[in-house]
Amino acid sequence: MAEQWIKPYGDTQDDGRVQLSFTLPVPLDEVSKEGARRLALAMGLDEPAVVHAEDMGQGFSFYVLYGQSKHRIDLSTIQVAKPEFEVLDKEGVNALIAEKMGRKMVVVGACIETDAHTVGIDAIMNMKGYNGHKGLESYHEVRAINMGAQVDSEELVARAIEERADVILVSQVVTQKNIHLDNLTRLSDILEAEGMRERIILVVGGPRISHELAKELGYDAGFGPKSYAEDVASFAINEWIKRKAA
Amino acid sequence: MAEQWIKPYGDTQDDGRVQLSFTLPVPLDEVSKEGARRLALAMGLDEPAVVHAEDMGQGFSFYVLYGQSKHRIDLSTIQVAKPEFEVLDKEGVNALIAEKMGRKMVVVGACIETDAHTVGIDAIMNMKGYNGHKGLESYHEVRAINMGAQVDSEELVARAIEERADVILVSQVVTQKNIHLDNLTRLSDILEAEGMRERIILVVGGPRISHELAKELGYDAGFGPKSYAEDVASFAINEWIKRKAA
Amino acid sequence: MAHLQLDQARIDRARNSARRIAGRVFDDMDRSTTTTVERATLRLMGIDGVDENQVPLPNRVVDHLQEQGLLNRGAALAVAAAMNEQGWTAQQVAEAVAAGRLVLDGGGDDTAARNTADALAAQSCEHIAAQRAQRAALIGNSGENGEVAQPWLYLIVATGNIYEDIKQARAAAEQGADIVAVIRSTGQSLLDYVPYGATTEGFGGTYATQENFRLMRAALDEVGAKVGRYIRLTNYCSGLCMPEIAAMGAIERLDMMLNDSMYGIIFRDINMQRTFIDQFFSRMINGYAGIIINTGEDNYLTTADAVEAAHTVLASQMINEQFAYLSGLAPEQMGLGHAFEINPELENGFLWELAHAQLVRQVFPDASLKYMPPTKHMTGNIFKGHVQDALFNMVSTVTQQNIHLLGMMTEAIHTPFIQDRFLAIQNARYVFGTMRDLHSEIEFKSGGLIEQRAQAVLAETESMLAEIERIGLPSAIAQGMFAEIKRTATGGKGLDGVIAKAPGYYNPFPKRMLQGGPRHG
Amino acid sequence: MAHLQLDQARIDRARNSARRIAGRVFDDMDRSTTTTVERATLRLMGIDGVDENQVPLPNRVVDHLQEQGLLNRGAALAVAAAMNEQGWTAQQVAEAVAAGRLVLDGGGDDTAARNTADALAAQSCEHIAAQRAQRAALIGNSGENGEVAQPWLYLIVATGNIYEDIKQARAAAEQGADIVAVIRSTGQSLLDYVPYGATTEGFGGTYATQENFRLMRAALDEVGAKVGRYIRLTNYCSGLCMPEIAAMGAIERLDMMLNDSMYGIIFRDINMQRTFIDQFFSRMINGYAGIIINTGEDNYLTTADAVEAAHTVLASQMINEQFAYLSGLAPEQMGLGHAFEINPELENGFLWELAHAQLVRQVFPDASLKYMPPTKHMTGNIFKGHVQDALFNMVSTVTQQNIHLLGMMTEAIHTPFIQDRFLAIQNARYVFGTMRDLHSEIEFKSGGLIEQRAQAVLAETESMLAEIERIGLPSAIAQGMFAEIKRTATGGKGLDGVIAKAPGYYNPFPKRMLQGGPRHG
Ligand code: B12
Ligand code: B12
Ligand SMILES: Cc1ncc(COP(=O)(O)O)c(C=O)c1O
Ligand SMILES: Cc1ncc(COP(=O)(O)O)c(C=O)c1O
Repeated sequence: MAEQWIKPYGDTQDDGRVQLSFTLPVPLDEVSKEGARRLALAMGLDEPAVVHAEDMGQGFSFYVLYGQSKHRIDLSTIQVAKPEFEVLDKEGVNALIAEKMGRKMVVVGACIETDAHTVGIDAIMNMKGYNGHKGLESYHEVRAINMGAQVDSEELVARAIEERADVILVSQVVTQKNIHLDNLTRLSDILEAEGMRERIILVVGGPRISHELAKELGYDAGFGPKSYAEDVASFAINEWIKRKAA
Repeated sequence: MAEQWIKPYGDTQDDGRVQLSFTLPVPLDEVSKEGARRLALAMGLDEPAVVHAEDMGQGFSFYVLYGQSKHRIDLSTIQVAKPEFEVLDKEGVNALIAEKMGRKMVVVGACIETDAHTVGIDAIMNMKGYNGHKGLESYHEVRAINMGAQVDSEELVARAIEERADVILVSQVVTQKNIHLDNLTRLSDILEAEGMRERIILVVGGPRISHELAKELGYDAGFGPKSYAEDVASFAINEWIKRKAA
Repeated sequence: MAHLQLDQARIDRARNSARRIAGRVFDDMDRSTTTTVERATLRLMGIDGVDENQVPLPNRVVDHLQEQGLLNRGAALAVAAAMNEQGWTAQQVAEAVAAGRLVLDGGGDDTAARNTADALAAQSCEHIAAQRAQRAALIGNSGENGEVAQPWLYLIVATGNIYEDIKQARAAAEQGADIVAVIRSTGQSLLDYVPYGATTEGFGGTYATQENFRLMRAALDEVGAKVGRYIRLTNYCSGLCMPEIAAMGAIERLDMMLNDSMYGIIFRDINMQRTFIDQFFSRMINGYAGIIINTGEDNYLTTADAVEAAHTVLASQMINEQFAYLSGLAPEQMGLGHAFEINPELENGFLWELAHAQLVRQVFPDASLKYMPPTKHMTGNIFKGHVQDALFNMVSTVTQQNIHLLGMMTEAIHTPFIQDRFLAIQNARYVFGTMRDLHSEIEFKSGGLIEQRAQAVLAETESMLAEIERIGLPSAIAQGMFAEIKRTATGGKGLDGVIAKAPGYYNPFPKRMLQGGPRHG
Repeated sequence: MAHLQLDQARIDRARNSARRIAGRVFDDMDRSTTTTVERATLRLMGIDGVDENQVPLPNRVVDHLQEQGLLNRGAALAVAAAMNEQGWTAQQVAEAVAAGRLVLDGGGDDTAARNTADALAAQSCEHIAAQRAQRAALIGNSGENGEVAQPWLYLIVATGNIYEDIKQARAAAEQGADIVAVIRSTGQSLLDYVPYGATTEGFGGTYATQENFRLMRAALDEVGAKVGRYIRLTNYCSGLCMPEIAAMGAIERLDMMLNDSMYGIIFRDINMQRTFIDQFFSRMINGYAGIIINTGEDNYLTTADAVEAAHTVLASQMINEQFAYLSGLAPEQMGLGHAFEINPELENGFLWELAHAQLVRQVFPDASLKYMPPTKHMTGNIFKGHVQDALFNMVSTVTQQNIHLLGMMTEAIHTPFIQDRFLAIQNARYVFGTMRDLHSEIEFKSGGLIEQRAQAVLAETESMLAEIERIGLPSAIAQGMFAEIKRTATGGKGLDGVIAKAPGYYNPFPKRMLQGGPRHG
């Protein structure tokens, strides 16, 4: 592919302009201000300007800077990991499940461990859905079981076994101190230990989740913001068909 | 001096958190979003997250990111150039001029070349002053001549000669495309050509002016935001005394 | 002042329904106690500390009593009896039980045990009253008075580490915060014990422990003295240990507590009976300690739509108000919660926010209303978010709210960084200052859209409360009438901690703390 | 609608003073012409292009006539006479003069020359009228009508490079801009000629050239068709070449022009007589071309204090209004300027902004008010700045302004980056949408602080105008009554371009462009 180098844009092609703000854990003075400027230099910003500097009390100070990024990126070299499937609408998904599986697809979902943010998983699973996109409960050919908030991984796996689930959907919203990584790893370890991992389609979603991250964690797919039921359902049936064929 | 390494601070010492925003000159898609993230990586930010990405139309897209700066700065190594003098109040300045010069100090000021932003130079020179700090016109021992906006460098120098000025004050506010650097260089070249440079105390001020920059340009001092008449007057008489002694 | 024409008779009818709804729940629940009520009782009687497995001694004793089948007469009696018998302090009794050196059998002279329990309770109440008096003194000294610029600026810290929290809280106070809330670690609400000691490892918040309370209280007193204001400290009196946290907060002079009669049921799937019993006892402690409670109606709007569900907020506030009266709280201690959560894309959304906030203000003229910032519709666009917060600030000052939780432009991203808080305070101070007297300078058009909206919400509230009165609060919750979440009377966590009281059950605190008995609203 | 009680008699008295002030200046100035008025006349007659030194041919011809002592009879006559004599076009005459091949001597038949000039003027006016009609047609097609959501969003581009400007202007239009203004390069206002061709090297703005106008017009027409709106184009009809820019703008279908009767005098130290003559002629062209002028009172508040000097804004608007009537403008073409420039730290500053904006709205109910964002009190704190802009947006919608110049959070830092503009539009759209009907839903307390403030400003305006009427406008300016800047009648740049008209002076445009003669306000 042809190279496609780009830089940030302020008001002229390749001027590289970026805006930056941060706090330094020192009171404001000329030295700390210069320190802020040097940090920007270290980040590879040319002609960085501290356009605002303010003391915050208790030994902290706040800075706003603008500078010109030296860095540029060749977009043509970027490959974004994406789950490969065609997004069908609800009817399309139902038809495909009926055709290929000949039975309902069983989907068990939950917010696991300490996470209690159910709005995201509800958006995917509950009848009502989100932003006008109906949830999985409204799909004829899906049996959707939403276990809700703060479900222990063990409990989720037990339920998946009990229901003979095809798909597990996990939601993780709290990411502070990377707690979601611990939680997600824990779940996949348990599945592994139960010998379930191969049999299940394992999907995670949440505002800070990307497909790439999900793959790294050993999940089959990851869905970020603005995902809807049809996205995950299309992925799931697609993956089911692929595995069946393999 | 003891080393004093610091990093930006979000909510924990040395977490390095910084906020970043910029535009890329490409439409929004998964690749451009990843491009934005890689730019942050290139700047030395760990775990950069694109927390907002929005298409702006016409082939541009906007990004907000947070990341953790790898870079740190040792504040103890930073020396900030500062004009060395004690800031006196108006009475102190008047007394010192009377004592040491035995005549009024003559100060000619202007916004030079295309720059018409007089509020800054007026703040320093006009009777009324700024933020409760009276201007040079109100100093008994100063003859202050404010030539106003868009004054050609030649005109300013001619006037300085005519008035036998001790000090020239220049204000530069417009900095787009670094036009202030051109203007300031032009003025000092003319002074040089007239053989005036040694005889005059040459001072520049403006919102993007630092003492460091002024020195680089061959000026005697530079004053940034929140400067007042007493700062520049104290510097000027101090410098006058120093030169006299030399 | 800006004022809406509202039908007072309608307000009265709604309030009467709420009174009967709360009264009925109270009567039903008065027959049981809970493990955490008993642990709170023991804490107030002076039992603290953990065993070698970090299990708190109040848990060890209460578990022991449960095993012995004695908890239904109240933990206070059994412990007091052992004290009398052994000549020990309550703490010594607890340590002996934990060490397996002592088995409590409920034996001994009941009257003597009661007296001992009463004496400890009196001592405990004295301490709490002294803390309350000190708060009043500190507020008095700081020169704060009725004329202090309202609304109070309420900020959260949530680093997970109490020492970082302290740093940030101090900075926030210097920057202008009036109230600092330490957010709890994700998941603490479902722990059936209270962690112990200073903690540095929370997720999305810092554990609520008595030591953490103490450390933060001291830090805020110190910075408060420096800035010449009394800085109020807030924590979460919520979850499976609500009464214990109330006890700890009363002892350590917290000033505000998140404390809702239904939040745990709806948002944490805690059993209904457990919650109602716990909230009554915890709220009583808060009332006695002079603590302002903050109710959680704002949360409804994070799952339900803020326009469609506006009346559920008001209905819930009325129920919370009546539960508060039952626990002895004065109106000024009622930080009834609501929020600015309408979709920013909705045309005229700002008008509806004004209508809702003003309605609540007029229905509860003496309450210390707690107004929550936009959260659900905040996005990663921090610039737009900062403007959403500015409009929220504006509604708050125009409708004269009391407790103003500062919105963070990074709401959709992370728990606040120090600069987020700094900028949020600047935002609010700017808006409050530049609009200082706006509230008394503008009027809502009589019969206009704003007034009509407020009247409509009030009417819906009245019918909702009438319906709840008809079916009872548990059924209403079971039907998902709040936050679109359904919970049943026997579902949820913590039902195993609900214990029917036996004849002779004794707890020395209610009669002291409720002095004049439950108030009536 | 929100409404203030104002004394109409006071408004009438102030307006009458302003009428007499403007009339007197007009009568005094009608005796002279200026070099740029004559160059504009030649441009309208079809002369364009530059010589080998990049000097525009209109300048070459006018300089030549000045040398020949012929300019005082008007450039049109001399050129038309030469056309008649040589059988050339105006352009051919100009080229010959520039090449030194032709000396204009003013000889020939005056009546024939007048007829030729009249014919060219008629043709020129036809072209301008056709442009005006096309604007109307394009607006009609776009479906825009009286009900379009006001205020119009006005954005600036200022890259210095017309091609970058076009990129940014297109993006801005897609994002929702209704008006795009191309800021001029720093210093162009003091050039005594208009640069030529497409330019890519400006500082803080892009040169105003006819080619740049044309390029931008075409780009905006194209993107306008795409987004289904007519995008208005604005430039600066200001400085030493005001009339020529008006001519170029009329020819290229600009829609708005910054055009003030005193701005150049005060802020660019341009001679007073020069400015008054130029502004009359340029404004006449704008009037005829259906262009909305924007006056510059907002600038006063960048040097003077916005509270203390509020009445100087209103007084100046009244004078600008009367000058506009004298040049034949309709009220809808009067974009009278004012600004949101009160110090954000001032307690109740927002109330005074509301009072000022509403006062102006009521005094000029039919004008297309131009409301300018905070600039002076913007700082490098972009976050706080974004909130300042939000409150400005709010005052604009509540007081129903017409032309809304978007505030940029980076105002104190740089001319706008593309993202600054994007975020500014988001800010305004959010505020305008969420407060859609707020203007008709709130009322200002009768006799309250806001109303009192408006009344006080009106009273001060009346006395200021009475005083100016007494001493005359030139003396008022000499005393620094506007923006605290003093200018004398014979000081400033460009006085050498003022030429007393000789008997027989002729200009073919006023009688065509002023059709019904000067209007009366
Ligand atoms: C609503 C809310 C709550 C509600 C939750 C109610 C409920 N029943 O869910 C309440 C008030 C209870 C709450 C509490 C807390 N919250 Co909260 N909360 C939010 C808030 C405001 C909105 C989240 C939301 O509902 N978004 C809307 C949904 C639809 O979006 P979504 O989750 O991204 O889902 C979409 C996609 O991500 C995807 N998706 C999500 N999951 C899945 C799963 C699958 C399988 C798929 C395919 C797709 C998918 O599809 C969805 C639709 O497109 C956010 C801030 C914000 N504006 O984002 C904070 C926020 C998430 N909360 C936060 C925190 C810290 C907490 C607390 C821990 C605070 C405390 N200590 O008390 C508590 C405890 C909760 C707990 N134990 O987890 C932080 C998290 C910080 C971080 N990054 O770690 C946030 C960001 C706020 C903040 N800035 O501090 N919260
Ligand atoms: C007021 C103003 C104007 C007024 C100026 C009126 C006047 N008589 O000065 C008007 C409306 C005329 C104007 C016009 C333009 N402006 Co202007 N203007 C501003 C504004 C809003 C405020 C500047 C100001 O007065 N600050 C207050 C003074 C007191 O601060 P100060 O200058 O920094 O001065 C202090 C210190 O710096 C120092 N100091 C300054 N000078 C000196 C000198 C000495 C010797 C010393 C010791 C100290 C000193 O002491 C002062 C007091 O502490 C700024 C935006 C902003 N908020 O900053 C834009 C701004 C400066 N303008 C800008 C531009 C581009 C223009 C125009 C070129 C736009 C155009 N193309 O039309 C025009 C043309 C002007 C020209 N030819 O120069 C840009 C500059 C961008 C850049 N960095 O290059 C800004 C930043 C706005 C923007 N974001 O686009 N402007
Ligand atoms: C009443 C109440 N309790 C508690 C919380 C906090 O949640 P958690 O249950 O995780 O402590 C909230 C949150 O807003 C609340 O409103
Ligand atoms: C009427 C008017 N003309 C012109 C300008 C722009 O300045 P300049 O004179 O540099 O073109 C302004 C600035 O706001 C203005 O208000």
